[in-house]
Amino acid sequence: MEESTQVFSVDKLKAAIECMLFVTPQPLAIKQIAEALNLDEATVEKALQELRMDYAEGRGLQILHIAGGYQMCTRPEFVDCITALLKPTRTRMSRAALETVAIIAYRQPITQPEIDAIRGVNSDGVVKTLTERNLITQMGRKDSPGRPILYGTTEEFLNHFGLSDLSRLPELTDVTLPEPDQAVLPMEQPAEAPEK
Amino acid sequence: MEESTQVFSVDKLKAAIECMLFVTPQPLAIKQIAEALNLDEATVEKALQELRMDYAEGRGLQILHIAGGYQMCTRPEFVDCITALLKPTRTRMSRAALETVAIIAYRQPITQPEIDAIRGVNSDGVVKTLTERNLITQMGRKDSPGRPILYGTTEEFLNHFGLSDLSRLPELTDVTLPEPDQAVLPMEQPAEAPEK
Amino acid sequence: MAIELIQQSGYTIKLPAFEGPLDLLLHLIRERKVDIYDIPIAEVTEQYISYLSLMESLDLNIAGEFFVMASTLLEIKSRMLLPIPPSEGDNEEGADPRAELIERLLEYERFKNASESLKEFEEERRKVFWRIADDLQNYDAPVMPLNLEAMDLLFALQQMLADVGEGTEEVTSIERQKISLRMKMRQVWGRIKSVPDGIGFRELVDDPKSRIEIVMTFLAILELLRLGKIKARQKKALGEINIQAVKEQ
Repeated sequence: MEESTQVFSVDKLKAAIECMLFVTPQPLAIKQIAEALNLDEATVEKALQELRMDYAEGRGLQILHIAGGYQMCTRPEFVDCITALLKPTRTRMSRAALETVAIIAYRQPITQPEIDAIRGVNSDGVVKTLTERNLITQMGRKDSPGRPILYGTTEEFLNHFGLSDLSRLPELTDVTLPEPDQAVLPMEQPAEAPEK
Repeated sequence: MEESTQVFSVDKLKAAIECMLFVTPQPLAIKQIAEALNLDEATVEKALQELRMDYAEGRGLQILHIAGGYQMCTRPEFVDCITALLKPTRTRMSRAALETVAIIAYRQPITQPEIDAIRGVNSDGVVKTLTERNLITQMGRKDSPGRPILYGTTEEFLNHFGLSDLSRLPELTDVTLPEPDQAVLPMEQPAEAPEK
Repeated sequence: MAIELIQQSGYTIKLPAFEGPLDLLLHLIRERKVDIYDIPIAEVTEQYISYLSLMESLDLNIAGEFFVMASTLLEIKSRMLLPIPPSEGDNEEGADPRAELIERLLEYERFKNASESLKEFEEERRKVFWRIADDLQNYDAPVMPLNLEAMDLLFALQQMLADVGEGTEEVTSIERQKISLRMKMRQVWGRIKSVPDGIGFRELVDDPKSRIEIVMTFLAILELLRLGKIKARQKKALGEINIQAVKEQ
């Protein structure tokens, strides 16, 4: 927008940012807003923070700081209203996807054989689906026989789980999940307590 | 009202409605909101009108009454900000499509031969396109030789033109007097040129 | 919308594109600013036909309806030339031969005007944006008997770890070897099974105080879920997660 070097009043600018956040389904970076409006980032940042304050209380919506940007979303306490409205459309991750993405999040970069070892089942399909859904992505190859692909989580993953960055995941690096090989196949069916 | 007879305060209800309007891309009817919240329509209507008032001024967003429901959208004056950000492509209707859909809107239910007679040309292609775009729909068959299909407009039609219901169509007027200026040849590139 | 033509002479001519014969005819009439109820039929017919031949000479595709109209016009014109038969009462046959055409033109014009209003509405509507639907599509086979999302489990885990706090962390290699996933699963399963109404997630990680314990418990729960031994439910968003043994049939 060239000609738009129109001087925005703060209120007008807030309203413009409100529009932009509203129409953008992904988190929107200050930089993107500033570029579109042809304004400097500091001005945008200031107006955005004011706008966030307006949204801080008594509203159904909020402006979250997510994945390096800002996103307008509903407040968690209204989840039931939304679910009631959308009924069956709201879907959840399958159990397999949930497990797999959790393992990848904590142990990235990780190869599929390593994931399989932890889960005790082949994860081909799930890894493919998660990749298609853009929750995980290939991060190169491991320097080991067969050079298997390494997987890691994406921005979309952060977005989906409402995390501003990976550091917000519980710190697991030092805790160590069971090493793939020693994690053993967890209870092959009858061996253990949960008899069938 | 079963268990969700949670007593909503008006503010809470407004916030809930705000959420629901936000997540629904189509216009949302009072009835749908009332059912999801398990409240009576009058209560919802009242809260919704209050919410609309909150959105009436100084905001980037507004709540429009469209196609029998309510829809949260941006204000027209910020179209440039959004265009700068998203570079959206939105198609305009061709003149043939506009003419045909206008005839259908005012004369529904109407058959294609009747449309053809008014337009003076065959409307096969246009009727097909309008149907595909879900702007018109079949409304049964006429009880006349050949039992031709009757067409009428859809909710999407109202939505496309921003009408709350069919009664908002402009009145059909007869122009019998020669109109001095309007009659000029649109030879010099008229406004509609960019369509193509 | 206009048809652009480049003639041999190098001139560019823009012809308005007409939606049909009525559109063209209406244009010719309105352009002349004559009374539509008293169309100078001979003149208009002549213009109409010369417009058609222009289009023809330019090899434009002309819909058949344009020619039908031409013959209608010619017919009206010839009927106008006939002497008006002595009126026998109110004989409809004696009516103006142009009457029907005028009716059609007026009817067409009404809708043409309406379509212009609609065009304005469309323009206004185009300036306004609403949200596209959130992507709520399924992730994968919908076999999950689970009432909650990964997010909820992860949040729960996060919460738990936060409660433990950084300071009390006593991660050592010794600690690491003490707990295996297998052991944890057995332990968790035992506790869950003992409470028919189910047990809260937090309760399950009640006593262990190290991060690794919590993480192992979490993984054990995931594993038991995977095996279909237990199910997890949540009464409200971000509420306590209740874990229950799946009843064996």
